[in-house]
Amino acid sequence: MTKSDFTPNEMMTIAASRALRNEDVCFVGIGAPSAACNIARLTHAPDITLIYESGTIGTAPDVLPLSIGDGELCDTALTTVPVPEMFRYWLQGGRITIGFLGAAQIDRFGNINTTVVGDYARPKVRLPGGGGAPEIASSSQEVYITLAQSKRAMVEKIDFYTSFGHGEGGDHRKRLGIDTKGPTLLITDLAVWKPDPETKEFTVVSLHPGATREMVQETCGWTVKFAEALDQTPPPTELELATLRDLKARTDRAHKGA
Amino acid sequence: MTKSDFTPNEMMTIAASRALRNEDVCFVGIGAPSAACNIARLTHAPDITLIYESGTIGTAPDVLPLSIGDGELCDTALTTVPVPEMFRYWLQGGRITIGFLGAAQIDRFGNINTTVVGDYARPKVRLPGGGGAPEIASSSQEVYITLAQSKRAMVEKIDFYTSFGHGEGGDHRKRLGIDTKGPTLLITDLAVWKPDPETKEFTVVSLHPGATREMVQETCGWTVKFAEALDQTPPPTELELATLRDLKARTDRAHKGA
Amino acid sequence: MARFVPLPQAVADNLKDGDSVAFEGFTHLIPTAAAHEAIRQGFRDLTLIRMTPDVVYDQMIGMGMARKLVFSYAGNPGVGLLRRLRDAVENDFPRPIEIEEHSHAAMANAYEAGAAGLPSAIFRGYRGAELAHVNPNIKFVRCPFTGEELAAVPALRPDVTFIHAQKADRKGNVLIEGIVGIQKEAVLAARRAVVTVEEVVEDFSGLHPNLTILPHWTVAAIAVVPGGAHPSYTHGYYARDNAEYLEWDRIAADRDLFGDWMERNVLRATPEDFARRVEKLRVAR
Amino acid sequence: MARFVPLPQAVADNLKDGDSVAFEGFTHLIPTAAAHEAIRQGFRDLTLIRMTPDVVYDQMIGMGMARKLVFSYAGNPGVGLLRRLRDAVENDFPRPIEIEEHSHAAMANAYEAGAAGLPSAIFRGYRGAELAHVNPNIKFVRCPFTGEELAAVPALRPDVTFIHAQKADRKGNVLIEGIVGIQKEAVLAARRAVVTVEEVVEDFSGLHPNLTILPHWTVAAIAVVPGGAHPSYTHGYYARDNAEYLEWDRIAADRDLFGDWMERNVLRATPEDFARRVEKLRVAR
Repeated sequence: MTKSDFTPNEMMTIAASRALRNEDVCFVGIGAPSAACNIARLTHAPDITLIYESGTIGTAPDVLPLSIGDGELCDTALTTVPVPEMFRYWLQGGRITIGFLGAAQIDRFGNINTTVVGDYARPKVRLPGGGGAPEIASSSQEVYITLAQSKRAMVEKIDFYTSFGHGEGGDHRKRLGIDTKGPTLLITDLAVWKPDPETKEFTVVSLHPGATREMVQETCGWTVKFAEALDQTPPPTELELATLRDLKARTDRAHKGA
Repeated sequence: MTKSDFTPNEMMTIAASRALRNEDVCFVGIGAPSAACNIARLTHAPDITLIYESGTIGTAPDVLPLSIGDGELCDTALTTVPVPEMFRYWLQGGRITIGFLGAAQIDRFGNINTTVVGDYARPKVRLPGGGGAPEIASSSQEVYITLAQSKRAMVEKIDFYTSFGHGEGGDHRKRLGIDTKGPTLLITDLAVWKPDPETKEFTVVSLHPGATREMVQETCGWTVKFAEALDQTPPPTELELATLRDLKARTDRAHKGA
Repeated sequence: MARFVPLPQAVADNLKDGDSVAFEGFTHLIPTAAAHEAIRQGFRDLTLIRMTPDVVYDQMIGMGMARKLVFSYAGNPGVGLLRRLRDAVENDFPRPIEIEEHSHAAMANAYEAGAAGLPSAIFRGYRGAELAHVNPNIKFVRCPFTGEELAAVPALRPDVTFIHAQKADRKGNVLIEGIVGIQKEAVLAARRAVVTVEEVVEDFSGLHPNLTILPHWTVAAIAVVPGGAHPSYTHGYYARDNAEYLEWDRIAADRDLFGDWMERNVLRATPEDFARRVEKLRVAR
Repeated sequence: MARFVPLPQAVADNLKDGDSVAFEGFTHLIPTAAAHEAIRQGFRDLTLIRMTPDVVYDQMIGMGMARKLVFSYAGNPGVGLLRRLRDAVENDFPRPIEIEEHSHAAMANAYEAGAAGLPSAIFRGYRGAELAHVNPNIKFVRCPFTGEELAAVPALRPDVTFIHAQKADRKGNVLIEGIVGIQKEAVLAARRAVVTVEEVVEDFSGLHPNLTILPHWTVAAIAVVPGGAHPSYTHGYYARDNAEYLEWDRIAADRDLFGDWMERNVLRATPEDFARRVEKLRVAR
């Protein structure tokens, strides 16, 4: 990678934040999605509605939460609702414009595994499980996914379909009666990917500064498709980078202080 | 009726209030049931939990509400819940020990009509309808009913089964898969009635002071059964009567004041 | 996204002839001003939805605006029957009205299912109740685990829901206190929601964050109408006008008296009249 | 009717070997003290139920108390995997554990159905999700009105639910603030409920009446255990002990280290130790 003033992880978070609009109602997964959503809120989308599955609606945390139920989320929320209401009225009710997920394993069609490595009945590694993801993936109007690339994470075939993306591609969602769009954006530490309009296979549409086609392919378990007109992701602006680093610094101080 | 220091209506309310225990969780209908429940609370059952279908739990109104949603009910409640929660968690959840209903029409098996007089599609009189009563009648552990006797109200055959009591009697509830007790007590302005253990027909078990068998029969549309050992309802105590009259006077003042 | 607009515009922009519409309120917070505005604008062929249709629905039905009524208890709370509704059901005056009648439990579950984006609600209800025989929208399904038979009703999804609330903040978030009723569900179940409020505040700081709150993006339009629930009440603002409910029984009993009253108090009135009507009912805050 | 009793008695009176039990809390208000007391009393063959089993369930599973786990997300929040659970699932150590796995939506709906007295919950879920193929307690039913296929799961009805809350009043009514999670439903779904609280107050006057409140007659026993949620937090009382969650990852990674830690911090500890553990985490009130 060429020398740069920002890390691939910072670029990933910032590229993900740019995809969010001021009008979005975003169901936020913990980790990378949470950072991206809050950077969006602190830069170009101050009125974005961030929802965490613990029940906090319209939250504006000063530091990133360690878990989906930190007190900071409730303290800064417009309102906090019971968990059944969150899943019934707000997610299943179709009010979430963007469900923002991370992934332990993902395939080229945006199907996600966070359940097991190996066989379900006798797993090699028992992962935490789906949590809110199976219904976030089917009930959100669109799904964004973000993760750092690795051959362990981006695989030809996932071990377990925790959350359904585009299945085997094409109109597989429609055939299952799922009428939401599913994964429409994948942001890694190297590139921005979008599904092919027909096959729904995730295709690289933009390389981050310093990233090459080879780097993308070397860290991905399937044969990568690249868009014909491949863009370069604009590097982080000074504001974006300062905002992200301030947030991380505040977060580190707060969590060490506890 | 013999001359007395209290009215039949007062006797009805007080007799009804006596049936309630301190431990009861009572779903309160408006009108006569509401007065009886609050007299119980103000005399022998200070810790009784009164619930109104507007969502108020553990309410202790200083004056009787005109409607099931008066502000007084909320002001004095332990908590107020949304209406869907009231019907799902508290009524359907089986937590109500006594559902206390009034009636426009009732038959000998405690079936209630508050829907129409005449044919449903082309009624002679369109009544308000069931409201909460159909499920109060089936989900409360027991049902108490109170109404003033008249041939118009106590009929051989009701025009519409708004709320199911004992149906055609016997084990009719059980045959429909209803496992709650249904109507176990009927308090009128003349008598206390209980269902026959076998037939479930309401049977007079106690006459109020001044009331006679003839008076009961004359104001009832079916041939009345009387228990072999017919009790006399104890007259109101001074405390009961003073409490009821104070409550009514406070209520009148409050509602005129508005 | 909530827009703050005058009530006539909020109604004109969101309601149209033939719509299914809920003006919800459970004794508390009945959106009377919004209903009166709808009467002035003269909509026709509405399907009126409400658990507890009371005076304002009696008025709309008496004015011939309703093709159908979906409800679970139609009464003048604490007073008696609704006489304009009776005239419509018993005598087809001023026009016939179709009735879809439920229990409270069914309506509450149906709104809840609408808010939850489900096609129907499943609950333990209507056992032995005759409504199940006269309303084809009551069906029964079996629990796939226990075999128990449970009642099912279609979710309620009004084209428009109108509610009245205490406060909006400047962003258009809406806050309800006191008896919260079915209003949150009625708003979330609707395609469009219009809220009248007593006042607009800077923000909700200092108020408890677990109150019933509707985010601004769940509401189409907000109109500020102090007193807009009269003769119903607004917890913390003004008391219920019990005398008006009693008086309605007399007015609605006579077709001509009704017409005169509507002419004077609704057709020739404005949203601004509501503030005056609640002056004597104001509570200490 | 709620009885105020010491924690050891509250646990002994309400939990028994073989029970299905939920110690619920959604990051906030995790009933750690109650779980530790259950560990000290050495119950066996429990079916542990929880949406988000975390450190306390890792501890109970590591101690061999659980026959089965019903859950939707098993992780150390903000840290990673649960290593004692992994050892049980992957290596049958210290005993095999049966897994019934759901999504959050399914568990939330199943608790809700339990609270509502229904045999099952019906919702739009599990579409394309492989859990539906490995969990026989996930079925599908058809909406009787639209024909849409919907997911169904059995209602959750724990024998006992334990929760932690901020306050009880002298009558035994219980109040929860902040992130309210699934606790109200978990209590109402259970046959018996035990609540640990930070403190007992005279009454709830001055607090908002629409807060999450459980009437005293929904609770079997209340034990006062200040700090009883540590290392989780209690909104308004003390903050989350993030360092403890990070440290757990190291402890749980090693069977011997785990055993030593449990001996020192749980088996030889008391409910009274919790107050000391949260001293440095107290928040201004």
